[in-house]
Amino acid sequence: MFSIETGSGFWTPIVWVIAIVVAFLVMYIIRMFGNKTYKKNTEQTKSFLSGNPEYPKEQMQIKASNLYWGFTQSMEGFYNLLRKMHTGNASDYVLWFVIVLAIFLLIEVI
Amino acid sequence: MSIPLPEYTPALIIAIPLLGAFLTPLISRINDKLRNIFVILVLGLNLFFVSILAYNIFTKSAQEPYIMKYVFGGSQNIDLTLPIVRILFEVDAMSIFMAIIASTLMFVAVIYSWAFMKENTGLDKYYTLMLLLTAGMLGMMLTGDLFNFFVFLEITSISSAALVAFWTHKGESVEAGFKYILISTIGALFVLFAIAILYGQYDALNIAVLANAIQYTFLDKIALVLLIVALAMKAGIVPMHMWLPDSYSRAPATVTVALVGATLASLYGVLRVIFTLYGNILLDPAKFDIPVNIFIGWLIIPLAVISIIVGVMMALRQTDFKRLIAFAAVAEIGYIFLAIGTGLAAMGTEYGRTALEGGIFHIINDALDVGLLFLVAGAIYYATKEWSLNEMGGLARNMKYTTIFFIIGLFAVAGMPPFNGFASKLLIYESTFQLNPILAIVAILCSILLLAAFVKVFHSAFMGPKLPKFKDVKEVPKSMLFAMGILACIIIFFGLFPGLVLENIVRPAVDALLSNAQYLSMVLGGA
Amino acid sequence: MIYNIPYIAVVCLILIGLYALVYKRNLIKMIIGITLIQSGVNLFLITLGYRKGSIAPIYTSSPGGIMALPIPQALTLTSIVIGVAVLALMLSLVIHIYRHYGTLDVRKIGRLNK
Amino acid sequence: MSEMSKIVRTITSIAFPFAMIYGLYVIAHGHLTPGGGFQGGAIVASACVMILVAFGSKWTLDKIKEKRLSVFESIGAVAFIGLAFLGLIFGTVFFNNFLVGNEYLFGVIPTTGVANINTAGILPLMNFAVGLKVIAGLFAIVLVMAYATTNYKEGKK
Repeated sequence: MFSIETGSGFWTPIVWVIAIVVAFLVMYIIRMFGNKTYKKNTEQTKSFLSGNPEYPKEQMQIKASNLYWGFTQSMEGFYNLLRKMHTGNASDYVLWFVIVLAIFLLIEVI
Repeated sequence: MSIPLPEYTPALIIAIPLLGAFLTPLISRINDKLRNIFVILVLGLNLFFVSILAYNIFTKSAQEPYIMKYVFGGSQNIDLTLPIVRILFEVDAMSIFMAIIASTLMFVAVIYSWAFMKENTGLDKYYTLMLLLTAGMLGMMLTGDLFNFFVFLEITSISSAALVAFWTHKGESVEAGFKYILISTIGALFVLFAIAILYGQYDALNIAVLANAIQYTFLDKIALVLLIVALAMKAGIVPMHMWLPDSYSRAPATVTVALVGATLASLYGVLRVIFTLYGNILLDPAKFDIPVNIFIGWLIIPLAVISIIVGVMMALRQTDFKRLIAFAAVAEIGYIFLAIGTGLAAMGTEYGRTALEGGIFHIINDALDVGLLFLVAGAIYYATKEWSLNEMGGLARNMKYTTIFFIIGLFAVAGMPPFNGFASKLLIYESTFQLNPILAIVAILCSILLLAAFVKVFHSAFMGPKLPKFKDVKEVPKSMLFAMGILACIIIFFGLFPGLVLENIVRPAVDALLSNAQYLSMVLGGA
Repeated sequence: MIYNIPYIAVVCLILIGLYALVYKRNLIKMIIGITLIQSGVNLFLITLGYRKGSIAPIYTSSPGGIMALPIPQALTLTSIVIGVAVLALMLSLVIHIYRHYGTLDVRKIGRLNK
Repeated sequence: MSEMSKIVRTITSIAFPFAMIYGLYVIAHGHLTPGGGFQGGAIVASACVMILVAFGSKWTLDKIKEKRLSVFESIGAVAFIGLAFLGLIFGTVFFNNFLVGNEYLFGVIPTTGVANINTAGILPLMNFAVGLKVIAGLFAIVLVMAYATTNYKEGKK
């Protein structure tokens, strides 16, 4: 009921759920050892940026297009290829269909 | 044990949404609220009939494959081997499996539309098209006649294209709708061409009769390629996937959920063509020099791998929320096709069967996960009127429930362990590893990248400081939360009880696909 | 040979239609391309139902003799009906596209290209 | 679309009834001769479009509202599906031709080679339903398109 066999292994979500519950318990216990001097609405809660002033909220938010900058930069060539592929032109969509159809027909008939 | 149902239930499943579709404009002249209730009732009734029928078929096909046959407009006992033309519905475990997905998605979409589409005008046409789309999808899944399949395919395309372009005040929506109808029509016309080739040779349109007679001649090969390529294009396989992000991202969120169902209906068409229509050829590979199943399997696998890679890589650098999910959906379709290809190439072995089980399990998981994510994207659009991730931030502070639903969808779609996506992906990984380790490695790597793509969404939309411009953003209305909740509950249920789902729903469907001889004998009768 | 001419015409029509779809930039011309493919497929279906020396399948005061099988004709009619719906939808979408973009050039309307 | 010249309008007024009658004939004899609901409906709709072209969209829109047409369209579709459901009720099978055998309404079983309009059961009724839907639907499409293009030009000026 819970587990599935994959032929060479098996998967039981209940074990995983128990593991997650245990992990949360451990986390909670560690958290209990934390410092109890934390007070809300005091200087303590303000973020500390090595003494620099805090920017306005809009500038603190990292934009989605800046995330994974290194990854996209290193895959530049592949992404250029993909960008060339996605022209947004309806004729090209049909052209791709014709190309795939032609390749499949050639392989299949031979 | 099965629940007694009238024997005309398959016809009712199509007829109820059709009748509802044409009554909707008349009812909407009376009252708008009444119309919404009416549409929800119609789809609820439909879901009820589909579920009961599914229960019956799954229990009956636990021992051996069972097919429910329904002949339209005449006597139920006919000899199909004579050149008689009758429209038949042949409902086996696979078709009803897909029908459950389609009707659940449509039901959820209609509940969600109550609040989501409230401010739009012309909603009578919207609901009419939604019901027509339901009828078209269910027709594609239940029919046993190839030409009828084409007709329902066109009904699905036309109604969904009109729905994609429903926000006609936005140029991009109309553009996406035009691209969608262009691609769908070309696909459907080539499907019709292939059907005509088969009809010209064997003088029959019924799938079982054709499958019984098929010889795999030169023309049959052409028809097979035309059917697979055209239907795969409608299912959104790279490099013929470009229409998919366009139309998914610019349609209203409810329509996108319906489109997921329409895409999977085309995928069902591919499965039906390969495993049933050409099933006799595939199961008898000794007839030819190269075994046909390995040949077709290895034709599909490269396309599937390219789909996974391109879908994931494009998803990583998207900044438009719905477009990102759409590319993830392309990758998910790639996983399903990878499983189908592996199942074909390794037909007859133990892991080939495991691959097919994983693929078919992944169909339902894909529909649920991607559907939930699109609904979340729609909720964010409803609250902020923004598509772009660059403009969002800190929404978790105002939209708690939506955030929870997004986290569930994120983990499920990326295949994180206790959720349903992992169970099906594990089956796919294990079986592809035995066919070729490289395929499994690519699949696992891309799954991790998919998680990365959604973590990016999570970070940029939900985390971060509360932005001043979203100060007044509120949680979305209850009907939308309820619709998302239904999908989230099913996802968690499937995640916790994968064995139950696999045993009772997926296995009968796989059996139905693989046991071609029983299919033919049960439909053709007599023999 | 003479009986193969319809099939050659079918292939020609479909190829011309695909050519128009791929190389023509005007949306209306692309729709014409779709219609050409549709005509090709319809012609193919109708040709399959042809039988030499047969008469139209109408029972009313028929002179007798072999009748052509009406199934391909019925299929063609259904396909034509669907074609009308598709054509109407596409043309109305083109009207909307022209309103929003002010052009019918397929390269200029491709805004969804990231 | 603007109004055309007086000659065109006069000829249209003369030709319109003939086209109309021909279309209705094709619908009514759908079960006996080639044609039927869709074909006849298309003929009637083209007759209506002829009026639209000759008299201009403004004049036509004053006479016929698009909303009323869509009601007729729905009625046609509901009648079609309703007949199929009646087959389920009277004959236990969806789309059953339950009218065959009665002598009053299209129920006569025909003898070969003789044209008799009172035959074919529910087929003529379905033809009427489809005809109604096609007339209303096609005319509504062309009407809306004409309206859209007119509006666009006026907006530009």
